[in-house]
Amino acid sequence: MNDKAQLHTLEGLGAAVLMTLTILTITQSTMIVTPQNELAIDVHLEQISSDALTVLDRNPVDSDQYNLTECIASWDMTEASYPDNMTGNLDELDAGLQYLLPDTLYNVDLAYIENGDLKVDNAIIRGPAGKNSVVTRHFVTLTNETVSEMGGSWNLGETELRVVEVRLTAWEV
Amino acid sequence: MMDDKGQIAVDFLLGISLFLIALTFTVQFIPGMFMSGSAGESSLDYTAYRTATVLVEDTGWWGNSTSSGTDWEEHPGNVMRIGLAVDDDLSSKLTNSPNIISRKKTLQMMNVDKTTFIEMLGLYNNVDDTLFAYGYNISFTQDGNVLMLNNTSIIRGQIVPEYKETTKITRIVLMEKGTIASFTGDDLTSELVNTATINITGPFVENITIQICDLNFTGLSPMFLNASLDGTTLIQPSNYTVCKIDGWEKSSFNGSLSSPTDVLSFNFDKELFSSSSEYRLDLEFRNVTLPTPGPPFIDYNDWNSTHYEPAYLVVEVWE
Amino acid sequence: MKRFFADEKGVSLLFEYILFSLICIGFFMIVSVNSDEIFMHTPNEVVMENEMSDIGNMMSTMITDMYLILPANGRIDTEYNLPPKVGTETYIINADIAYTDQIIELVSSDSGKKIRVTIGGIATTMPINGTASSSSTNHMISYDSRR
Amino acid sequence: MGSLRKDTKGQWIALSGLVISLILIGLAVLANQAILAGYHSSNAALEFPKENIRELNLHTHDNARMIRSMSFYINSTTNETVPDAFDQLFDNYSIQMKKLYAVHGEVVDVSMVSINSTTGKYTMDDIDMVLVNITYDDGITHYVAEPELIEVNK
Repeated sequence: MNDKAQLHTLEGLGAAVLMTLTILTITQSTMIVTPQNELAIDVHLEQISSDALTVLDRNPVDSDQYNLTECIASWDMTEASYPDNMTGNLDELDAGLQYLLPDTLYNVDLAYIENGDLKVDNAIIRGPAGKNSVVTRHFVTLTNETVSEMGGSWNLGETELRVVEVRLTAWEV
Repeated sequence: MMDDKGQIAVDFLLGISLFLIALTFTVQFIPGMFMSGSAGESSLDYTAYRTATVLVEDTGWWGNSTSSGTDWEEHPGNVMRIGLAVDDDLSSKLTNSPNIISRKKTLQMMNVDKTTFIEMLGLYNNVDDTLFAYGYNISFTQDGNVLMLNNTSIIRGQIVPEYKETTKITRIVLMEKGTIASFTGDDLTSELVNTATINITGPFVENITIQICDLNFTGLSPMFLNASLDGTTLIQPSNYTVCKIDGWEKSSFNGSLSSPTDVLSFNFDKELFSSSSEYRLDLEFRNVTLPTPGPPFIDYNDWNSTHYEPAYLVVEVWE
Repeated sequence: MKRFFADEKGVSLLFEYILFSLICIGFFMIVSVNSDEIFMHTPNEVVMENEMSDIGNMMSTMITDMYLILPANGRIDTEYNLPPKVGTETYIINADIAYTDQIIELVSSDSGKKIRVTIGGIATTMPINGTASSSSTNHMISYDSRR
Repeated sequence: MGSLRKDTKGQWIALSGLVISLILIGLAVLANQAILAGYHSSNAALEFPKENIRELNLHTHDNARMIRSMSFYINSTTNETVPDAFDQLFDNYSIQMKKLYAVHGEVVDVSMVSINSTTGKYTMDDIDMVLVNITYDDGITHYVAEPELIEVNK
């Protein structure tokens, strides 16, 4: 009888155990981390940043937080620059977005029509937009009344109304 | 067979062929493995997405043979769809206020029986006409804690299993939470020096909030001292809580007022105003003037409006 | 018996070679006969199941999203693309049973594989019907309040 | 052949090779799932312009209310009638919306149909509803609300 194989069997058993353990570790770790697929992450990000704008927009006027219209009306028209003046004097809006969108970086652009031409101003710059950034838009309408109430410098006529598109570019850090 | 050296060739042959087979597989499949790290159930992602969307952006609907409307919380027996958005027009299925969540609907959602709930929100898989309910956990959270409405924790479903793959969707909403009245220092009426008096008529379904800003300071280190109801001093935090509000952030308040622009937010337990009579609330300060004399005192019920607070809806679904 | 095991003179080197070749040939024959099943059919099944549930979810998500913005007086329609084949088969999307069962069904043409996706309570309040075949080119979901 | 049986060294190489190939098959199946997971459904959720259409609609609602109060203001300071002022302001709003949406390749049109006035006097309490046509088209999704009834006295 050749019994030399016994040692090999044990070795083999060891190897098999090691292999099984490796496979188990790999599969278990993917279970715990639950990596979502990239597109689903985009969907979620778009959803939540659009929620943030909606919540800001729909916030009742008499609540203690300024709503989106009030925030935009208070703007002094100085564009933000990176990295010295990231919030471009839109601190209220920035604080709101930061509260509602933790762990997210964002830029805010304001687009509006002035004398028939489109103007796009950078209002908040938190950095260069990442690869998987999503853009959501909301509109506010400013009048002379809202602007002067909030102390902004939009310079609107008494009977003028200006639609401003608030463009939020958000990405995960 | 006397020559043992031939065996090496056979071993080698077997070894190399198996190695080649393994290599072929590796070359074929390894690139695919690194394309995406997930091996999950994609359909669950969208079950969670749809559930959250319907809850946040839809008003819900009820109907029987004669009438229908969006106020399903009043007709729990005929509910056809569960949605939590507030609505001002009961007959239109649309809402003008997505992301604003009705308190009543949320409370009614807690009472919907389990089978109806799963069916209404589509939280099941239908395989050959047999329904397999997904595991789910739906909750509203605020500052990391589960939201309480009418002493009920707003959370439905099972505990999220630790060792299972789940998909999670978070939505930001404004939750209707009782009532709020905001006063400035000049609005507040006072009979005693340094003491603001507010009349409040009960009862309330939720805790009430009083917000005060722009107080007029007269001396050094102005302070809020205490609150009393019909002469009885109230105790923190069982009767009421106070915090300072800065935009969207709440910070703790130790009593000393630092700047006139501070916004104070008082939250009173609804149990204090349990009967439907008028209560007198005194807020005692130090070194604060309240220019408007009383009586008559300012009335909370004339000033209040619905209180909305940001909250998160978290929907988690698993097999 | 001991002699039997100790005896190393079994077959000649040539015969051993022939035997070994036979074993190898046998192995590869089995592999090649089953390869279609192992390497094509099973992955195809998985791919079909995934892709069909993906497409079902697309329909369901789109209908849900669309439902939430329906105009009170007016119409809305949206075009969408369907992959012509899942795995190796064409398929049909059936929404006709949505009203009673709250589901959208996808049926593949050859194997008759069925995948069902729920549409969360919307179908009870809005009649949803229609079928779409992956082999046709234009697909559209539309709603008209006046119909 | 006895030599083959006697030599046991190859067995584990053979077995581990088999095990590895089986594992790889399993992983391949899983990886296949992952690559294809949720492309179409994500696209539906990302591409369908739900928020854009809703925003167009809701913002028009908000604006109709704002324009109503503004046209009363204009009426009180100039001799322009309320419906005229309303028309003008609404046109102005419509042009701005058109341009802002056009930037994103979307064609929208918001136009006023009529102001509902029961007595025909266009007083503050009288104007309760405005009828507006709203259309949206991004080449894939077409949305038409004609007319959208906007209650402006809320």
